[in-house]
Amino acid sequence: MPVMTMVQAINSALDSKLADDERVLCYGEDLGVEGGVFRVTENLQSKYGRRRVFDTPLAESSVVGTAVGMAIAGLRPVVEIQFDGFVHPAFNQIVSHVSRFRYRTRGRMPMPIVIRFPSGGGVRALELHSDSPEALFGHIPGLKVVMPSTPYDAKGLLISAIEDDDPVIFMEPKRIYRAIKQEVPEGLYRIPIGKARLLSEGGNITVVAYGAIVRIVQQAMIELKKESIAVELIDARSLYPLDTATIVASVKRTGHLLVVHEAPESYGAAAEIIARVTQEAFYYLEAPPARLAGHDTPPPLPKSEDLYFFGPERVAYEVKRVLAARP
Amino acid sequence: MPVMTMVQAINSALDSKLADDERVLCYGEDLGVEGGVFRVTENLQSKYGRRRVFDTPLAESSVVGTAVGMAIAGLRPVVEIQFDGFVHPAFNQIVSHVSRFRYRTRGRMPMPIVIRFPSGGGVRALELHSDSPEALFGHIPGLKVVMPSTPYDAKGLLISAIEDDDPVIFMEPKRIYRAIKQEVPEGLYRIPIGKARLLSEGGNITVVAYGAIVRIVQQAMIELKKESIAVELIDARSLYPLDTATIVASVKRTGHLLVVHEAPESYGAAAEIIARVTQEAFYYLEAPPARLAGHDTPPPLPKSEDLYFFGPERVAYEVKRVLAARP
Amino acid sequence: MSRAQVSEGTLIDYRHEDRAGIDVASLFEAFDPLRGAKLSILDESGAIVDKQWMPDLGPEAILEAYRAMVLARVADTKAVSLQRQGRLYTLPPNLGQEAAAVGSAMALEKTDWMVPAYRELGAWLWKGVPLKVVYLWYAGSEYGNVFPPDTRILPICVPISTQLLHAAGIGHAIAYRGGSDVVISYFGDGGTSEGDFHEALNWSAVFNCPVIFFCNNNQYAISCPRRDQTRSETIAQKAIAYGIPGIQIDGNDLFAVYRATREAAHHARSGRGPVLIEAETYRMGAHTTSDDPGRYREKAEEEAWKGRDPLLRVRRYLEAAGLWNESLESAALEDAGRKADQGSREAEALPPNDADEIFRHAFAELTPELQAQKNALKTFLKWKESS
Amino acid sequence: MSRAQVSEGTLIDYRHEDRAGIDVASLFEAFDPLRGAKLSILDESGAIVDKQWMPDLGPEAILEAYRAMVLARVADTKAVSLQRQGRLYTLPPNLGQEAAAVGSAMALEKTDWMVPAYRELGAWLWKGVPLKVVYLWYAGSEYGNVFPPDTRILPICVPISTQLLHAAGIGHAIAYRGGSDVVISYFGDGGTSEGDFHEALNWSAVFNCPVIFFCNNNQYAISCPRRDQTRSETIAQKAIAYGIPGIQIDGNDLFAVYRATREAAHHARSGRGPVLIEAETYRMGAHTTSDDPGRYREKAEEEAWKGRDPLLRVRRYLEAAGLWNESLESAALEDAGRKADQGSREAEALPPNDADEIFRHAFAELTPELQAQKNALKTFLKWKESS
Ligand SMILES: Cc1ncc(C[n+]2csc(CCOP(=O)(O)OP(=O)(O)O)c2C)c(N)n1
Ligand SMILES: Cc1ncc(C[n+]2csc(CCOP(=O)(O)OP(=O)(O)O)c2C)c(N)n1
Ligand SMILES: [Mg+2]
Ligand SMILES: [Mg+2]
Repeated sequence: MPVMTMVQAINSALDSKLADDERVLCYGEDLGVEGGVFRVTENLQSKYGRRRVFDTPLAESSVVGTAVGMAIAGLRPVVEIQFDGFVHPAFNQIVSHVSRFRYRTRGRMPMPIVIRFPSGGGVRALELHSDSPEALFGHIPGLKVVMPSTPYDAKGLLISAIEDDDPVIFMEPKRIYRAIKQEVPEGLYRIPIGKARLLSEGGNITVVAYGAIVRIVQQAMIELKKESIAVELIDARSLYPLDTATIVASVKRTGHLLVVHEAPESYGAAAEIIARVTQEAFYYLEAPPARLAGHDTPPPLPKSEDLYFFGPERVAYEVKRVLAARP
Repeated sequence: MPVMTMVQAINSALDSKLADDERVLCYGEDLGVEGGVFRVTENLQSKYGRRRVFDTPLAESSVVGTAVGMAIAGLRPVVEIQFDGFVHPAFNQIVSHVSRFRYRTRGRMPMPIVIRFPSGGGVRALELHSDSPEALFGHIPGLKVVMPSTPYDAKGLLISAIEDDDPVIFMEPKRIYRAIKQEVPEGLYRIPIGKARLLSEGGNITVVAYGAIVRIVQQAMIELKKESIAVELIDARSLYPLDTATIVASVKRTGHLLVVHEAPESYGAAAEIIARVTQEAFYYLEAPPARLAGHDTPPPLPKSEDLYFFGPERVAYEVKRVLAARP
Repeated sequence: MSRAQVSEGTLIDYRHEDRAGIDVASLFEAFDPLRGAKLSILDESGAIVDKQWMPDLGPEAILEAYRAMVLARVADTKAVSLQRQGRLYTLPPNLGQEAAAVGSAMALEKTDWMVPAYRELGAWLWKGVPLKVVYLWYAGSEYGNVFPPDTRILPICVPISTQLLHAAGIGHAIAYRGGSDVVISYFGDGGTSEGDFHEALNWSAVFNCPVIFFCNNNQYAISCPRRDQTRSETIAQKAIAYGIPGIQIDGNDLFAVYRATREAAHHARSGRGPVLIEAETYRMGAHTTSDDPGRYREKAEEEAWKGRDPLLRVRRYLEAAGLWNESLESAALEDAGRKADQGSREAEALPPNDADEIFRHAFAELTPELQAQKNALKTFLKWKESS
Repeated sequence: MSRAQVSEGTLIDYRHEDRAGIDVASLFEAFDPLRGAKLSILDESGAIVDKQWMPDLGPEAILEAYRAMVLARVADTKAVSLQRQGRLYTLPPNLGQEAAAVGSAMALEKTDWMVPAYRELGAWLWKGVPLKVVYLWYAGSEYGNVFPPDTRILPICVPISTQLLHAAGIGHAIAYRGGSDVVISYFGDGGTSEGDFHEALNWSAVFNCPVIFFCNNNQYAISCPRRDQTRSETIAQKAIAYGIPGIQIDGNDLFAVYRATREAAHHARSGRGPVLIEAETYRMGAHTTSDDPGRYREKAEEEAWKGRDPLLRVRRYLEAAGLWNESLESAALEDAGRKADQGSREAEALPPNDADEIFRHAFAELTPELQAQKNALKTFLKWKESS
């Protein structure tokens, strides 16, 4: 089986679906000739032609708005926004149309659209290249929101997303675009959207993370193990739908919960996870469920990045704080 | 003291600040000649002239984007978006600039901007005229987010918002624009942003609400009282900053929490409130903190509105459910 | 145009009647908006003032168009009056814009796509939307967005000008597949100010999408007059920014609307890309039933436009041609009234929605979140009933 | 222009030298983009090819402009090389666009506002931004957005074309106060496709805001060539959509840039509203230091543009006029090198930020949320140090 980075795995998913389904188109800024600023779409245009894989004018509202029209006309557009911070010009089309057309038309005009973009910080990038807007999309009814943490998941989830009859916001943790190599099958396979992955069972605490943060928690776990602290690590994978059942089952076993993400804390995804867990596993909780998240500021520029984006040490520290909590 | 509806109280706040401060401008679509589609800005143009109170082209990104420039040039724009659902074309300007300019420039270019709009459902309106996007704004670092529930608060909070050196999203619960009349002082007075209001002290449960929902909870309380259930009702008033201290203090007294809002449940404001309360009052909680919120669908059109937007009965029912919870 | 398939088959099929002879470029060159030109064929008295551009429409076609305008007006008037009685919710009256709606719709083929804004009732009806469905939308039902199969029309679009990108996308999909359909998308003078207007025209031009951007310049965006919306002399000249043809026409002139749309469709269909049409008309009624135009415009202005009524001049034309008279007019009004009554009765007969319905279609399959929310609602409703 | 206040006082004050004689309308009429006209004054050989429009700039002014272009080039080259050494982060090279930057900036007054995109280094320096501050931005510090007091410039703007609305807003504020300042805002050919471009020009036209929309058409938006960005022949003609003047100029021609900007400023300053300038230039380097143009354009094209280097032709002009020679060139390069070294040293001397700094300026006063987050971070950092 070939070994791939996440960039290659995503490319492979797009390649497989372009080959598989004539209705699939890929487009966005600099995605065709150039193969994307991260080379995620490399070689796809030369393979599938300019009609199916193409560069667009510099206009994100167009990229998403035309996808709505294409979906209505029976196509399955997979569009790319160049960076997290540039999804906002398309926000109106997403909120007003992508997410609502099926509901609006009583199922007559579904929106099989995937909106892909590299997300998150930690890569010493310019302003608005380090944002993590997943909670915004999670709150918009009608969208599915997905973020993989491994090449294997990335490909399987993206194929599911493209085959999904509903719109999927597919967020790619750019920090680990090339950080992890993994065996990834060629051809088509699916990972269901809405299922979390339990990475390690048996422990004193449940830690829920997703995207690039999963790896940081795994690094923290090595240190924690030395102190005999075992973690049940859950990769949420999908923020909406959220696999509450898997998380709740784990918390019922461990009695402790820490949710970790790099997006700003207030009104972030951790709040939602904690609200669900306290609703469904309240009597199993031995300590206040906690969160470790980005600060309520914009991600600072590279010079201060390391103060904003935490590493394994901070995760380990917060795990221990949860475990040490006493009334 | 004059008796005012919320529409009149907001008009009075704008009037007072226009009179008080030459740097204040009010603009938006149909806000000048017409006085706004809800007549919130009635007579302001004739009083302060077309330079200070004016109609704009039909372009929300412009309305907000020019406010950024005006703020940099030393003005204090108070802009109106015609309806909740039309704030999204301006989302990029809000996320990328309004919320970030102070941080970006190390305080040199603050954004004393107020973005006002009527929000929420229950008025039998067209699509995209019934949305409640407060949690989206709560998650964007750099914004303050406010929603009054009475005419008195509306005026005092709006004056604070206009005088605030940071940007404030000022959401007006259109459902109660004219539903409540109250004595409201003429002239200037302030209600601090970030302070919740405890409406009733002493009870078996804390209910947190804001905007139009406060009134519905109050109606439910009348019924609940008959069953000897007393509620500590808190009007959050400000979603960001959120007055965690007041809420936590109440939950410590009551041991029970229900958060109520009409926005969709998942990734909504109730999750944030619950996450904070479980963090800070965990050992005082006697039952799982609960939420009553809108469904994870768009608000349906008027014909189904009553199935989506709950009334006092449902609130009472959920209060009793929280109180009846057993392990 | 193959109207035969949509209506009752009383019409000639004039699909090809004026196709061959069209010299598209010459229309758009002859009416260069920068030189102040404006296409106008039928004047207020019912006379043909520009024979060169008069479309080759047979009597039946013109009669059918007139009846369609009458139906649009009667159905619209009915809607406004039902709204006043509290039987419909807020809705946008169409009064005065019937020629622009019907004339543009009749210039297209059944297989072409229509992307509405919200004030083109006559076009939707021509396209095959049942009156019942229109009234359902006005009645606050999502079933107002459900059309008969193969009716290539999108629902009313509330957020201004966002629909233009959908039109571009449909046009793009047509071009991708090598089809020969075209798309017509409607919007208002106010709609030209939104960024999406700009993006949709630019995209369509770049990718040569077969889209007709049809602007109903009715002089107002709610209270904002056209002159305060943009400083360009015409809206048509905005086409120059995209390197595409733009034309200003009398939007209250059925023949000018038909002719311009037909040539734009031919232009688009033959792979030459999008066209911008500015149809000058007037919103004779309120913006919506919640609006009071008295707050922002003069009665005198409204009066002046009454003389330019788009129905009146076709009627005069038909009468002069001996094709119409008082009794035909009464019959047409009566017929339209019957249809409107029936449509509104059918709409009112729709039962109220239940809890299942408001969760349906959020996704192809309910998410666990929605399933839980639905259960909670139904449990509550059951409890409520039983208590 | 009162450059005296910004620079070291070696310059003549040419504030009024060509003001009186300007007939603004005639420039914009003479160079109608629809007739394919393009303002070009200084050709590649250094010859003046259009004497009529040659601005009345004295030798000192031209020498200063040339030195400013040299400084921009040297400072930019330095930045790129520091980036390659890992001492700066991703940055957008300016190579080839120096005339557009310096020529436009020097046409304005000190009290005018400048609203950058991110590729106008020469303009920022002229405006008074210290090199240190520029390097700080490239070094990933927010202090790269902090300018000396009274320097009327906004920070680099990352989201494309959003800054144009800020320019419109500043222009609106100036008009509101009855001031006579103008605003210049920069953007690229790619930037013309965003909705905000359209909205900013429309708003400025409607409210007569004194804004110069200066498009650096450098033929590419990352990999997307100009012809795929929009179908209009020129970007200048997009002005017609807003009823304002638009002009296409040779953006590598210092004199054309200066002249057009100066007349646009006069137009705006005298209350006639915004102007759109399309400066045709070429991005001789990569889009950013992370970009590889070899993936999307031909070497031959790059070679062709080398002959049109904006510095070269001014140098030839000055040499022909006996105002420049090899040794002055060396001295200028050396001086620029010294300044760049010093700026980069100063930037590198900035100490790293601490925990307090990253919370500062989120709001005027820290919210309780931020206070708690800051406390948590500091507690952790203390714990980390101690363990
Ligand atoms: C994005 C957006 N902003 C604001 C509104 C509110 N609104 C509804 S119609 C309208 C005016 C539209 O004017 P125009 O485009 O000329 O069309 P007309 O109503 O005249 O047919 C406005 C401002 C909206 N529907 N969408
Ligand atoms: C809204 C937005 N979308 C995408 C980007 C990513 N991006 C940065 S520069 C650029 C191309 C800009 O081209 P142009 O406007 O011609 O300016 P140039 O870089 O050529 O100076 C793109 C797509 C961005 N910064 N902002
Ligand atoms: Mg209009
Ligand atoms: Mg460019």
